[in-house]
Amino acid sequence: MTRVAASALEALGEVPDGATVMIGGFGPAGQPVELVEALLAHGATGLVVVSNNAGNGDDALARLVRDGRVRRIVCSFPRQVDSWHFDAAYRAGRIELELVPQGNLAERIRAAGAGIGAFFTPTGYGTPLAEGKETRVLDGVPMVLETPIRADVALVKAHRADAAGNLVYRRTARNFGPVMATAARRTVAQVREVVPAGALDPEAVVTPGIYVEAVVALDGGTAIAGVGA
Amino acid sequence: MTRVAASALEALGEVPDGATVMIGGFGPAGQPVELVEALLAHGATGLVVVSNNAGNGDDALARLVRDGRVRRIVCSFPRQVDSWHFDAAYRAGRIELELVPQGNLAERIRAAGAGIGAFFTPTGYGTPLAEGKETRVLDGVPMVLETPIRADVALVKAHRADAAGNLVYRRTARNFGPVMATAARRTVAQVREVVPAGALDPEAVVTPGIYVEAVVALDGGTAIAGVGA
Amino acid sequence: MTGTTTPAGATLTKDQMAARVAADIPAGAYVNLGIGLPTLVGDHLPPGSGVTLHTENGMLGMGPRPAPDDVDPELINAGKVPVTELPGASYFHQADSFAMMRGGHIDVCVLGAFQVSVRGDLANWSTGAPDAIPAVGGAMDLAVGARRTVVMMSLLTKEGGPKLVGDCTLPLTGLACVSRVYTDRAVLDVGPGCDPDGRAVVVERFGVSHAELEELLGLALGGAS
Amino acid sequence: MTGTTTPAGATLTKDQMAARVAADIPAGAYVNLGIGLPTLVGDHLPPGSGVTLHTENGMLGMGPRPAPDDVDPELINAGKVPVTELPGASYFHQADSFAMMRGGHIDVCVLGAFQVSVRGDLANWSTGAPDAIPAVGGAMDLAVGARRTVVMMSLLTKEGGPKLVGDCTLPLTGLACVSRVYTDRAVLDVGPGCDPDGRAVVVERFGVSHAELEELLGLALGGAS
Repeated sequence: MTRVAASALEALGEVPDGATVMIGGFGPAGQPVELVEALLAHGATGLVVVSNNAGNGDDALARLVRDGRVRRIVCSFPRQVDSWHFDAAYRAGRIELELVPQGNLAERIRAAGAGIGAFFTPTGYGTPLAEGKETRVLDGVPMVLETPIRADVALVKAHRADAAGNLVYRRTARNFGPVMATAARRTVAQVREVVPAGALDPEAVVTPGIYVEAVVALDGGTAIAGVGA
Repeated sequence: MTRVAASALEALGEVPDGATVMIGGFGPAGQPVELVEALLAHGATGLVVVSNNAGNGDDALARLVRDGRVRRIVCSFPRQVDSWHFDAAYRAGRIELELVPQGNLAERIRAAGAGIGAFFTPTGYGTPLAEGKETRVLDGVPMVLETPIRADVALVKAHRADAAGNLVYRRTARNFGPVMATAARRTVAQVREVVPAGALDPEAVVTPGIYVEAVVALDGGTAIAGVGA
Repeated sequence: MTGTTTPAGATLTKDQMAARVAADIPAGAYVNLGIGLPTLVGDHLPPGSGVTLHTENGMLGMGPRPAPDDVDPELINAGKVPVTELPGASYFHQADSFAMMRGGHIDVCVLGAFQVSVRGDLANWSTGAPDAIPAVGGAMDLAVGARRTVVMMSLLTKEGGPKLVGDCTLPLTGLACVSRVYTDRAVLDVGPGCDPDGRAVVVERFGVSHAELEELLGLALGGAS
Repeated sequence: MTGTTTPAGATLTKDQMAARVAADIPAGAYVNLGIGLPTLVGDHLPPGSGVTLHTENGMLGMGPRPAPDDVDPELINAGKVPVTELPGASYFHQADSFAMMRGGHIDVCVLGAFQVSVRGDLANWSTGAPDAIPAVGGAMDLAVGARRTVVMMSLLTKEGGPKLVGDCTLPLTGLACVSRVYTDRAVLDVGPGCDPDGRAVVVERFGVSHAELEELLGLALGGAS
């Protein structure tokens, strides 16, 4: 059963030091901004973060990195024009980076959620990112063995939730949310609106409520073109 | 680009003898009845069929089996109260059976569509269905290595298509359609209605048109409770 | 988790067994009920329990059988029986549905069985008869995928032989996957860690003494009162 | 597939390169345009070509940049630039989006590059600079996932060195994955099977002779006219 929380901090719940935290979003789209702010306020440290990017400007993830609260980041694209805090921490050796091709990141997260122990993929074969990994030629194609990426908590942003925890997303803000929601012990979703159970089309649900431990409605702040009530 | 065909036979197109054909459906729900009828009329033989079941009563798949046109079937649940034709062919040694746990069937089909060369799963470990397969203990769990299942043609039934080949399904008739559509060289979908591109909600599309070679609108015959225009 | 109780009248009917299984399902749980006997459990979940039923053919939020006029051939459960859709339901395809099961997201899975071993091995897909037409369906995925897999079955075969055994003789569905067995004569815990001596442990008996159970099964059992 | 032509005036502008790439994209194809230079190709696809654009952050049916008033921060491409939605579009999550790419469903992928080797090896994610902040994104998935991967780049670096090389010296993105390279001075086929002698093969030249190309690249090239 999904909790409907009254604030981002209440939705976040307890996050132990050293926890692995997945953070949805691709660039600004789908970033659970207020939940990461809540994580900043919560105080957990020694975190492992799994996220496509490593923070922009002074956003909450960037401040977590700046403040030395992220021990390690698993990420496909840390470099941004404004990833100052990550860049500084990385150059100073204050943060460990596991650089993962974006498709491997998505598929390894899915594998964790789907109970797959490991899988072979051609992506990365023969490149520095596959160094030291087991390889095998399958059907004539050289492949690399990749393993699941799990988390203690996943923080995602969706468009709407219902009281059963079902989520629908909006446009390209969907990105990592649905796979991360399956791969964490607890998934917390911030949404624009929580509607009653039965108010979402069951055919259009993207993340079934079984994957969602808590939802919180936040107005979000960002104006979205063409989004009505 | 997806073809909008005028008949089931035109949608089916050319199926060479010896082809591997995926057939959607779980029990009666989602069975592409008219497309399998078209395959029967088409005449291709020596087929490998991938399908959850192996035909009921005198349905088209059962008749393909009866007439000796299916060399091999990859299937999770051939036994039905009315699977007479399969039962007879199997007992007479006229058909080869690869019995696959339903979750492995789905995941192996997905793997083919997703470019995964092989994957480890706990399902079936220590059972007769995993005999002879490679095993490995991962994170303390004994697992079996499973390989992709591909097809030359997938026949699926959806609810609606748009002119771009996007598909939406209906209730539990969704079942194998979306994964099979990704795993075949050509996917042919029978639907109740083809609507213009843009008439389906892009957030609710289940099978993107990229996976669909042809669609055909057929009224289907089965009365569906609660389905309006 | 009622602990060992004294014999209380007769063996259980199927509905009483289903009620006993239902009583152990936590409020708010996500549950998969296997085909056959376990489907009865759905009728005994108390209203307001917040239990959500999963059916592996692609749905969460499955409701009871429809009235005859509301039967929809596209809304069926894994046993191909018509069901209904509850508010908050969702549909998904086979790979997503089994990912949900295989990824450990279903809290409780209730399965039928031909045999369960004291180590929790399960045999429920094949009678092993040489002329049988095989069929496995989702059994192997369900057995090892859920957080907790329990079995609901008669204690004895029609011929009176035990179905809870030292070692399964029928083709296996999964190894060490069952943690509790609900039968008409007793509820027993099985599997790794349930007993330091490796026995099945009696949780509750119905119209039968501990000694009689051991006699029926030909096994030494833990949990003697 | 125009075959070798004679030099025709000057080297190509970026837009001319994009038009040249677009001219080779079959009608009805599903295409992914990498970030940077390749995104220009979208502007040169003829109306009615039926080409559908995929963006790996989770969309098929991507349209051009919106008018400033229609910018939606939740509708962006893989370069995080605002785009629009065309009729027939669909959205999907990252695993489904990369399954589409990695499963060989995208007909053509156009990527930028730092270096391409005559064997079709690609280096486009790292300059190898010791103090560089790394970033790979979807490059490695795109390189090996599409049915046909082509590269769009200037033939030479800013310093005048060749970007089409015998062996890549920068960290690799993928092995033997590129089949054609579109540059400002020539279009060349590369990769396994394009030439019995293992050379890159000149398809078309722009303002430069075959011998001059060989001289610029320091490579023997096939396709001399």
